[in-house]
Amino acid sequence: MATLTFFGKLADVMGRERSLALPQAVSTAGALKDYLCAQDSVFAEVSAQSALRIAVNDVLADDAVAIRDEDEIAFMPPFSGG
Amino acid sequence: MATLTFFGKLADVMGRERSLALPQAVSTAGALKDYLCAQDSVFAEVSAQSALRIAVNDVLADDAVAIRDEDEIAFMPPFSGG
Amino acid sequence: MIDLLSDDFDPAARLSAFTASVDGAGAIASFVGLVRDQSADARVRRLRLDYHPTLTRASIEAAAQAAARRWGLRDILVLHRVGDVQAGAPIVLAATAADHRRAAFEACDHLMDYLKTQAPFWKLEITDQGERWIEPRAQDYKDAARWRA
Amino acid sequence: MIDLLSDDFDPAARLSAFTASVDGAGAIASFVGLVRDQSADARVRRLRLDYHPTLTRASIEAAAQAAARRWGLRDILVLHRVGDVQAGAPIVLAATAADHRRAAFEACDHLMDYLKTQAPFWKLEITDQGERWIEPRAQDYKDAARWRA
Repeated sequence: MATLTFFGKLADVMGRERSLALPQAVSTAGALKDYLCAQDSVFAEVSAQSALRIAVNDVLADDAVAIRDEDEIAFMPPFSGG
Repeated sequence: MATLTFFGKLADVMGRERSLALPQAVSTAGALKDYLCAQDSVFAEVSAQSALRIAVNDVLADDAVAIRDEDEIAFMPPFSGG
Repeated sequence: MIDLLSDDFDPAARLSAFTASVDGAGAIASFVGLVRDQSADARVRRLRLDYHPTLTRASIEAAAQAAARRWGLRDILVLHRVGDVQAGAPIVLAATAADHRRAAFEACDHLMDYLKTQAPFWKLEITDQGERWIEPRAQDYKDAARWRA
Repeated sequence: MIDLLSDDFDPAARLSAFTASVDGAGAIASFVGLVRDQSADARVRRLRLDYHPTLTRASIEAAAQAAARRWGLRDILVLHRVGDVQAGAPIVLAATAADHRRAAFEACDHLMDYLKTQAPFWKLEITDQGERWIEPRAQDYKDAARWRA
Protein backbone atom coordinates (compact mmCIF):
# COMPACT_ATOMS: atom_id res chain seq x y z
CA MET A 1 0.00 0.00 0.00
CA ALA A 2 1.18 3.51 -0.82
CA THR A 3 0.51 6.33 1.64
CA LEU A 4 -1.03 9.43 0.12
CA THR A 5 -0.89 12.67 2.10
CA PHE A 6 -2.67 15.93 1.38
CA PHE A 7 -1.97 19.47 2.50
CA GLY A 8 -3.64 22.86 2.61
CA LYS A 9 -7.02 22.93 0.94
CA LEU A 10 -6.46 19.40 -0.35
CA ALA A 11 -6.42 18.16 3.24
CA ASP A 12 -9.82 19.80 3.73
CA VAL A 13 -11.36 17.77 0.92
CA MET A 14 -9.31 14.56 0.96
CA GLY A 15 -8.35 14.22 4.63
CA ARG A 16 -4.71 14.25 5.70
CA GLU A 17 -3.82 10.69 4.74
CA ARG A 18 -5.09 7.78 2.74
CA SER A 19 -3.74 4.33 1.95
CA LEU A 20 -3.96 3.10 -1.60
CA ALA A 21 -2.91 -0.07 -3.35
CA LEU A 22 -1.46 1.43 -6.52
CA PRO A 23 -3.21 0.11 -9.63
CA GLN A 24 -0.91 -1.63 -12.11
CA ALA A 25 -1.09 1.24 -14.58
CA VAL A 26 -0.14 3.88 -12.00
CA SER A 27 3.66 3.84 -12.01
CA THR A 28 4.55 7.54 -11.87
CA ALA A 29 3.61 10.50 -9.69
CA GLY A 30 1.82 12.11 -12.63
CA ALA A 31 -0.16 8.97 -13.36
CA LEU A 32 -1.26 8.86 -9.71
CA LYS A 33 -2.42 12.45 -9.92
CA ASP A 34 -4.44 11.66 -13.07
CA TYR A 35 -5.86 8.58 -11.36
CA LEU A 36 -7.00 10.65 -8.36
CA CYS A 37 -8.53 13.26 -10.66
CA ALA A 38 -10.52 10.54 -12.38
CA GLN A 39 -11.61 9.00 -9.08
CA ASP A 40 -12.47 12.14 -7.18
CA SER A 41 -14.13 15.18 -8.68
CA VAL A 42 -13.17 17.42 -5.76
CA PHE A 43 -9.50 16.49 -6.13
CA ALA A 44 -9.84 17.14 -9.86
CA GLU A 45 -11.34 20.54 -9.16
CA VAL A 46 -8.51 21.63 -6.85
CA SER A 47 -5.94 20.25 -9.28
CA ALA A 48 -7.51 22.25 -12.10
CA GLN A 49 -7.42 25.48 -10.09
CA SER A 50 -3.70 25.50 -9.58
CA ALA A 51 -0.72 23.28 -10.34
CA LEU A 52 -0.19 20.76 -7.54
CA ARG A 53 3.29 20.02 -6.26
CA ILE A 54 4.17 16.41 -5.47
CA ALA A 55 6.72 14.99 -3.05
CA VAL A 56 7.71 11.32 -3.04
CA ASN A 57 9.17 10.13 0.25
CA ASP A 58 9.71 13.71 1.39
CA VAL A 59 11.50 14.82 -1.77
CA LEU A 60 9.92 17.20 -4.27
CA ALA A 61 9.29 15.27 -7.47
CA ASP A 62 8.02 15.94 -10.93
CA ASP A 63 5.28 14.01 -12.66
CA ALA A 64 7.71 11.59 -14.32
CA VAL A 65 9.11 10.23 -11.05
CA ALA A 66 8.44 6.51 -10.57
CA ILE A 67 6.36 5.44 -7.59
CA ARG A 68 5.51 2.08 -6.07
CA ASP A 69 3.66 0.64 -3.13
CA GLU A 70 5.41 1.50 0.18
CA ASP A 71 6.06 5.05 -1.08
CA GLU A 72 4.64 8.08 0.63
CA ILE A 73 3.30 10.54 -1.91
CA ALA A 74 2.36 14.07 -0.85
CA PHE A 75 0.01 16.27 -2.88
CA MET A 76 0.43 19.95 -2.23
CA PRO A 77 -1.38 23.06 -3.50
CA PRO A 78 0.72 26.20 -4.19
CA PHE A 79 2.87 27.16 -1.22
CA SER A 80 1.96 30.24 0.74
CA GLY A 81 3.98 31.08 3.80
CA GLY A 82 5.53 34.13 5.41
CA MET B 1 30.64 88.82 13.91
CA ALA B 2 29.68 85.65 12.06
CA THR B 3 29.96 82.30 13.82
CA LEU B 4 31.84 79.64 11.89
CA THR B 5 31.44 76.02 12.96
CA PHE B 6 33.42 73.00 11.80
CA PHE B 7 32.63 69.29 11.87
CA GLY B 8 34.35 65.96 11.45
CA LYS B 9 37.97 66.24 10.47
CA LEU B 10 37.56 69.99 10.00
CA ALA B 11 36.83 70.32 13.72
CA ASP B 12 40.13 68.55 14.40
CA VAL B 13 42.09 71.18 12.50
CA MET B 14 39.98 74.33 12.97
CA GLY B 15 38.37 73.78 16.34
CA ARG B 16 34.58 73.55 16.68
CA GLU B 17 33.77 77.23 16.49
CA ARG B 18 35.31 80.55 15.54
CA SER B 19 34.03 84.08 15.39
CA LEU B 20 34.87 86.15 12.37
CA ALA B 21 34.06 89.69 11.28
CA LEU B 22 33.24 89.05 7.65
CA PRO B 23 35.47 91.07 5.30
CA GLN B 24 33.60 93.41 2.96
CA ALA B 25 34.32 91.23 -0.07
CA VAL B 26 33.00 88.04 1.56
CA SER B 27 29.25 88.11 0.87
CA THR B 28 28.47 84.51 -0.08
CA ALA B 29 29.09 81.08 1.44
CA GLY B 30 31.43 80.22 -1.42
CA ALA B 31 33.41 83.44 -0.98
CA LEU B 32 33.83 82.62 2.72
CA LYS B 33 35.11 79.17 1.84
CA ASP B 34 37.64 80.68 -0.58
CA TYR B 35 38.64 83.21 2.07
CA LEU B 36 39.28 80.45 4.62
CA CYS B 37 41.28 78.45 2.07
CA ALA B 38 43.47 81.49 1.46
CA GLN B 39 43.89 82.17 5.18
CA ASP B 40 44.47 78.64 6.37
CA SER B 41 46.47 76.02 4.52
CA VAL B 42 45.06 73.15 6.59
CA PHE B 43 41.48 74.19 5.77
CA ALA B 44 42.52 74.47 2.13
CA GLU B 45 43.96 70.97 2.23
CA VAL B 46 40.80 69.38 3.66
CA SER B 47 38.68 71.38 1.21
CA ALA B 48 40.79 70.11 -1.68
CA GLN B 49 40.44 66.48 -0.57
CA SER B 50 36.67 66.39 -0.78
CA ALA B 51 33.84 68.79 -1.50
CA LEU B 52 32.72 70.54 1.68
CA ARG B 53 29.03 71.01 2.44
CA ILE B 54 27.94 74.32 3.91
CA ALA B 55 24.95 75.15 6.09
CA VAL B 56 23.88 78.71 6.82
CA ASN B 57 21.81 79.10 9.97
CA ASP B 58 21.18 75.35 10.09
CA VAL B 59 20.01 75.08 6.48
CA LEU B 60 22.09 73.35 3.80
CA ALA B 61 23.24 76.00 1.36
CA ASP B 62 25.15 76.19 -1.89
CA ASP B 63 28.08 78.46 -2.55
CA ALA B 64 25.92 81.24 -3.98
CA VAL B 65 23.91 81.78 -0.80
CA ALA B 66 24.38 85.26 0.69
CA ILE B 67 25.85 85.54 4.18
CA ARG B 68 26.33 88.41 6.62
CA ASP B 69 27.58 89.05 10.09
CA GLU B 70 25.28 87.43 12.72
CA ASP B 71 24.96 84.32 10.53
CA GLU B 72 26.14 80.91 11.69
CA ILE B 73 27.98 79.13 8.91
CA ALA B 74 28.81 75.43 9.22
CA PHE B 75 31.55 73.75 7.18
CA MET B 76 31.12 70.02 6.81
CA PRO B 77 33.22 67.29 5.18
CA PRO B 78 31.38 64.46 3.36
CA PHE B 79 28.75 62.85 5.55
CA SER B 80 29.38 59.35 6.84
CA GLY B 81 26.85 57.80 9.20
CA GLY B 82 25.12 54.48 9.72
CA MET C 1 18.84 28.48 13.17
CA ILE C 2 15.61 27.38 11.55
CA ASP C 3 12.57 26.52 13.62
CA LEU C 4 8.85 25.91 13.21
CA LEU C 5 6.93 27.06 16.26
CA SER C 6 3.52 25.85 17.39
CA ASP C 7 3.10 28.68 19.89
CA ASP C 8 3.40 32.44 19.96
CA PHE C 9 6.91 33.80 20.20
CA ASP C 10 8.57 37.11 21.01
CA PRO C 11 10.46 38.32 17.91
CA ALA C 12 12.43 40.94 19.84
CA ALA C 13 13.71 38.43 22.39
CA ARG C 14 14.68 35.98 19.67
CA LEU C 15 16.35 38.70 17.64
CA SER C 16 18.22 39.84 20.72
CA ALA C 17 19.57 36.34 21.33
CA PHE C 18 20.50 36.04 17.65
CA THR C 19 22.36 39.36 17.71
CA ALA C 20 24.24 38.37 20.87
CA SER C 21 25.26 35.05 19.32
CA VAL C 22 26.74 36.56 16.16
CA ASP C 23 30.11 37.88 17.12
CA GLY C 24 31.79 40.39 14.84
CA ALA C 25 28.97 40.99 12.36
CA GLY C 26 28.55 44.61 11.31
CA ALA C 27 25.03 44.31 9.94
CA ILE C 28 21.87 42.55 11.02
CA ALA C 29 18.75 42.85 8.88
CA SER C 30 15.48 41.41 10.04
CA PHE C 31 11.87 41.11 9.10
CA VAL C 32 8.85 40.38 11.26
CA GLY C 33 5.58 39.43 9.60
CA LEU C 34 2.40 39.85 11.62
CA VAL C 35 -1.09 38.60 10.92
CA ARG C 36 -3.06 41.55 9.61
CA ASP C 37 -6.56 41.94 11.02
CA GLN C 38 -8.02 43.09 7.72
CA SER C 39 -8.21 41.17 4.48
CA ALA C 40 -9.79 42.52 1.29
CA ASP C 41 -13.35 42.34 2.55
CA ALA C 42 -13.43 40.84 6.01
CA ARG C 43 -12.12 41.08 9.55
CA VAL C 44 -9.45 38.43 10.08
CA ARG C 45 -9.64 36.50 13.33
CA ARG C 46 -6.65 34.25 12.78
CA LEU C 47 -4.60 32.29 10.28
CA ARG C 48 -4.10 28.54 10.36
CA LEU C 49 -0.73 27.44 8.99
CA ASP C 50 -0.53 23.96 7.54
CA TYR C 51 2.92 22.50 6.82
CA HIS C 52 4.62 19.28 5.80
CA PRO C 53 6.10 17.29 8.72
CA THR C 54 9.58 16.97 7.18
CA LEU C 55 9.70 18.81 3.86
CA THR C 56 8.92 22.27 5.24
CA ARG C 57 11.85 22.45 7.61
CA ALA C 58 14.23 20.73 5.17
CA SER C 59 13.27 23.16 2.40
CA ILE C 60 13.85 26.21 4.57
CA GLU C 61 17.18 24.83 5.75
CA ALA C 62 18.31 24.29 2.17
CA ALA C 63 17.23 27.81 1.21
CA ALA C 64 19.01 29.29 4.24
CA GLN C 65 22.23 27.45 3.42
CA ALA C 66 22.08 28.60 -0.19
CA ALA C 67 21.53 32.20 0.95
CA ALA C 68 24.40 31.97 3.44
CA ARG C 69 26.73 30.92 0.62
CA ARG C 70 25.42 33.40 -1.92
CA TRP C 71 25.69 36.43 0.38
CA GLY C 72 28.53 35.28 2.62
CA LEU C 73 26.37 35.48 5.74
CA ARG C 74 27.65 34.86 9.21
CA ASP C 75 24.34 33.46 10.40
CA ILE C 76 20.64 33.17 9.63
CA LEU C 77 17.57 32.94 11.85
CA VAL C 78 14.20 31.86 10.50
CA LEU C 79 11.32 31.26 12.88
CA HIS C 80 7.95 30.46 11.34
CA ARG C 81 4.69 29.79 13.13
CA VAL C 82 2.56 26.76 12.32
CA GLY C 83 -0.95 26.06 13.56
CA ASP C 84 -3.28 28.86 14.61
CA VAL C 85 -1.92 32.41 14.72
CA GLN C 86 -4.20 35.16 16.02
CA ALA C 87 -4.60 38.50 14.25
CA GLY C 88 -1.83 40.85 15.38
CA ALA C 89 0.54 38.02 16.35
CA PRO C 90 3.91 37.37 14.69
CA ILE C 91 3.88 34.70 12.02
CA VAL C 92 7.50 34.87 10.86
CA LEU C 93 10.87 36.28 11.85
CA ALA C 94 13.78 36.21 9.41
CA ALA C 95 17.14 37.69 10.35
CA THR C 96 20.51 37.73 8.61
CA ALA C 97 23.93 38.68 9.97
CA ALA C 98 26.67 39.83 7.61
CA ASP C 99 29.74 42.01 7.50
CA HIS C 100 28.02 44.70 5.46
CA ARG C 101 24.50 45.98 5.13
CA ARG C 102 23.75 45.18 1.49
CA ALA C 103 24.40 41.46 1.97
CA ALA C 104 22.26 41.40 5.11
CA PHE C 105 19.38 43.29 3.48
CA GLU C 106 19.34 41.34 0.23
CA ALA C 107 19.56 37.96 1.91
CA CYS C 108 16.74 38.80 4.32
CA ASP C 109 14.57 40.18 1.52
CA HIS C 110 15.27 37.05 -0.52
CA LEU C 111 14.43 34.69 2.35
CA MET C 112 11.07 36.38 2.82
CA ASP C 113 10.28 36.08 -0.89
CA TYR C 114 11.27 32.44 -0.64
CA LEU C 115 9.02 31.81 2.37
CA LYS C 116 6.07 33.47 0.64
CA THR C 117 6.10 31.29 -2.46
CA GLN C 118 8.55 28.40 -2.23
CA ALA C 119 8.37 27.01 1.30
CA PRO C 120 5.76 24.30 1.93
CA PHE C 121 3.22 26.25 4.00
CA TRP C 122 -0.48 26.69 3.42
CA LYS C 123 -2.43 29.54 4.97
CA LEU C 124 -6.09 29.34 5.88
CA GLU C 125 -7.54 32.75 6.66
CA ILE C 126 -10.32 32.60 9.23
CA THR C 127 -12.48 35.73 9.17
CA ASP C 128 -15.83 36.90 10.47
CA GLN C 129 -17.13 36.11 6.95
CA GLY C 130 -15.82 32.54 6.82
CA GLU C 131 -12.63 30.79 5.82
CA ARG C 132 -10.51 30.74 2.69
CA TRP C 133 -7.17 29.27 1.64
CA ILE C 134 -4.72 31.94 0.58
CA GLU C 135 -2.49 31.62 -2.45
CA PRO C 136 0.42 33.95 -3.22
CA ARG C 137 -0.41 37.06 -5.24
CA ALA C 138 1.11 37.51 -8.70
CA GLN C 139 3.35 40.14 -7.09
CA ASP C 140 4.73 37.54 -4.68
CA TYR C 141 5.84 35.31 -7.54
CA LYS C 142 7.31 38.33 -9.31
CA ASP C 143 9.22 39.28 -6.17
CA ALA C 144 10.60 35.76 -5.82
CA ALA C 145 11.71 35.74 -9.47
CA ARG C 146 14.04 38.69 -8.80
CA TRP C 147 16.54 36.35 -7.14
CA ARG C 148 17.13 33.91 -9.96
CA ALA C 149 20.87 33.92 -10.35
CA MET D 1 10.48 58.38 16.06
CA ILE D 2 13.94 59.77 15.38
CA ASP D 3 16.53 60.04 18.11
CA LEU D 4 20.24 60.65 18.54
CA LEU D 5 21.62 58.77 21.52
CA SER D 6 24.74 59.61 23.52
CA ASP D 7 24.76 56.25 25.29
CA ASP D 8 24.56 52.60 24.39
CA PHE D 9 21.08 51.28 23.65
CA ASP D 10 19.39 47.91 23.34
CA PRO D 11 18.13 47.54 19.74
CA ALA D 12 15.92 44.56 20.60
CA ALA D 13 14.14 46.40 23.41
CA ARG D 14 13.62 49.46 21.22
CA LEU D 15 12.39 47.34 18.34
CA SER D 16 10.03 45.51 20.67
CA ALA D 17 8.52 48.82 21.84
CA PHE D 18 8.25 50.01 18.24
CA THR D 19 6.49 46.81 17.17
CA ALA D 20 4.05 47.05 20.07
CA SER D 21 3.23 50.67 19.21
CA VAL D 22 2.39 50.00 15.57
CA ASP D 23 -1.07 48.58 15.56
CA GLY D 24 -2.25 46.72 12.48
CA ALA D 25 0.98 46.67 10.46
CA GLY D 26 1.66 43.40 8.69
CA ALA D 27 5.37 43.94 8.08
CA ILE D 28 8.24 45.31 10.11
CA ALA D 29 11.69 45.47 8.55
CA SER D 30 14.66 46.51 10.59
CA PHE D 31 18.37 46.96 10.42
CA VAL D 32 20.95 47.07 13.19
CA GLY D 33 24.45 48.33 12.44
CA LEU D 34 27.21 47.38 14.84
CA VAL D 35 30.74 48.71 15.09
CA ARG D 36 32.99 46.11 13.50
CA ASP D 37 36.18 45.35 15.38
CA GLN D 38 38.25 45.00 12.22
CA SER D 39 38.96 47.65 9.63
CA ALA D 40 41.13 47.07 6.56
CA ASP D 41 44.41 46.90 8.42
CA ALA D 42 43.83 47.52 12.11
CA ARG D 43 41.91 46.44 15.18
CA VAL D 44 39.12 48.93 15.86
CA ARG D 45 38.65 50.01 19.46
CA ARG D 46 35.77 52.39 18.94
CA LEU D 47 34.16 54.93 16.64
CA ARG D 48 33.56 58.54 17.54
CA LEU D 49 30.46 60.00 15.87
CA ASP D 50 30.42 63.74 15.31
CA TYR D 51 27.13 65.40 14.35
CA HIS D 52 25.53 68.80 13.86
CA PRO D 53 23.50 70.04 16.85
CA THR D 54 20.36 70.79 14.83
CA LEU D 55 20.88 69.81 11.20
CA THR D 56 21.50 66.13 11.82
CA ARG D 57 18.18 65.41 13.50
CA ALA D 58 16.26 67.73 11.16
CA SER D 59 17.76 66.03 8.10
CA ILE D 60 16.88 62.55 9.31
CA GLU D 61 13.36 63.67 10.18
CA ALA D 62 12.88 65.09 6.69
CA ALA D 63 14.21 61.88 5.12
CA ALA D 64 11.95 59.75 7.32
CA GLN D 65 8.89 61.81 6.41
CA ALA D 66 9.72 61.55 2.71
CA ALA D 67 10.15 57.77 3.04
CA ALA D 68 6.87 57.47 4.94
CA ARG D 69 5.06 59.20 2.09
CA ARG D 70 6.87 57.36 -0.71
CA TRP D 71 6.27 53.88 0.72
CA GLY D 72 3.05 54.53 2.64
CA LEU D 73 4.61 53.53 5.93
CA ARG D 74 2.72 53.33 9.17
CA ASP D 75 5.71 54.34 11.24
CA ILE D 76 9.49 54.72 11.25
CA LEU D 77 12.08 54.35 13.97
CA VAL D 78 15.62 55.65 13.55
CA LEU D 79 18.01 55.59 16.49
CA HIS D 80 21.58 56.67 15.83
CA ARG D 81 24.45 56.83 18.28
CA VAL D 82 26.61 59.92 18.64
CA GLY D 83 29.82 60.24 20.63
CA ASP D 84 32.00 57.23 21.36
CA VAL D 85 30.74 53.78 20.36
CA GLN D 86 32.80 50.75 21.36
CA ALA D 87 33.59 47.94 18.92
CA GLY D 88 30.74 45.44 18.94
CA ALA D 89 28.16 47.98 20.12
CA PRO D 90 25.11 49.08 18.08
CA ILE D 91 25.55 52.31 16.19
CA VAL D 92 22.21 52.50 14.39
CA LEU D 93 18.76 50.96 14.38
CA ALA D 94 16.33 51.67 11.55
CA ALA D 95 12.89 50.09 11.48
CA THR D 96 9.89 50.54 9.21
CA ALA D 97 6.32 49.37 9.64
CA ALA D 98 4.08 48.87 6.62
CA ASP D 99 1.11 46.87 5.45
CA HIS D 100 3.24 44.71 3.17
CA ARG D 101 6.79 43.48 3.19
CA ARG D 102 8.17 45.12 0.04
CA ALA D 103 7.35 48.61 1.28
CA ALA D 104 8.88 47.87 4.68
CA PHE D 105 12.06 46.37 3.18
CA GLU D 106 12.65 49.04 0.56
CA ALA D 107 12.04 51.92 2.92
CA CYS D 108 14.39 50.45 5.54
CA ASP D 109 17.08 49.75 2.94
CA HIS D 110 16.68 53.29 1.59
CA LEU D 111 16.93 54.87 5.05
CA MET D 112 20.19 53.04 5.71
CA ASP D 113 21.62 54.22 2.39
CA TYR D 114 20.52 57.73 3.32
CA LEU D 115 22.17 57.55 6.74
CA LYS D 116 25.43 56.30 5.23
CA THR D 117 25.90 59.18 2.79
CA GLN D 118 23.38 61.98 3.28
CA ALA D 119 22.88 62.47 7.00
CA PRO D 120 25.27 64.89 8.73
CA PHE D 121 27.44 62.46 10.69
CA TRP D 122 31.19 62.10 10.71
CA LYS D 123 32.90 58.92 11.85
CA LEU D 124 36.33 58.83 13.43
CA GLU D 125 37.71 55.31 13.61
CA ILE D 126 39.97 54.79 16.61
CA THR D 127 42.18 51.73 16.19
CA ASP D 128 45.29 50.22 17.74
CA GLN D 129 47.18 51.80 14.81
CA GLY D 130 45.81 55.33 15.33
CA GLU D 131 42.80 57.33 14.22
CA ARG D 132 41.27 58.19 10.86
CA TRP D 133 38.16 59.92 9.60
CA ILE D 134 36.01 57.61 7.50
CA GLU D 135 34.35 58.70 4.28
CA PRO D 136 31.69 56.68 2.48
CA ARG D 137 32.95 54.12 -0.03
CA ALA D 138 32.10 54.53 -3.73
CA GLN D 139 29.67 51.64 -3.22
CA ASP D 140 27.81 53.62 -0.54
CA TYR D 141 27.17 56.48 -2.96
CA LYS D 142 26.12 54.00 -5.64
CA ASP D 143 23.71 52.35 -3.20
CA ALA D 144 22.20 55.72 -2.29
CA ALA D 145 21.77 56.63 -5.97
CA ARG D 146 19.43 53.65 -6.45
CA TRP D 147 16.60 55.56 -4.79
CA ARG D 148 16.49 58.63 -7.00
CA ALA D 149 12.87 58.77 -8.07
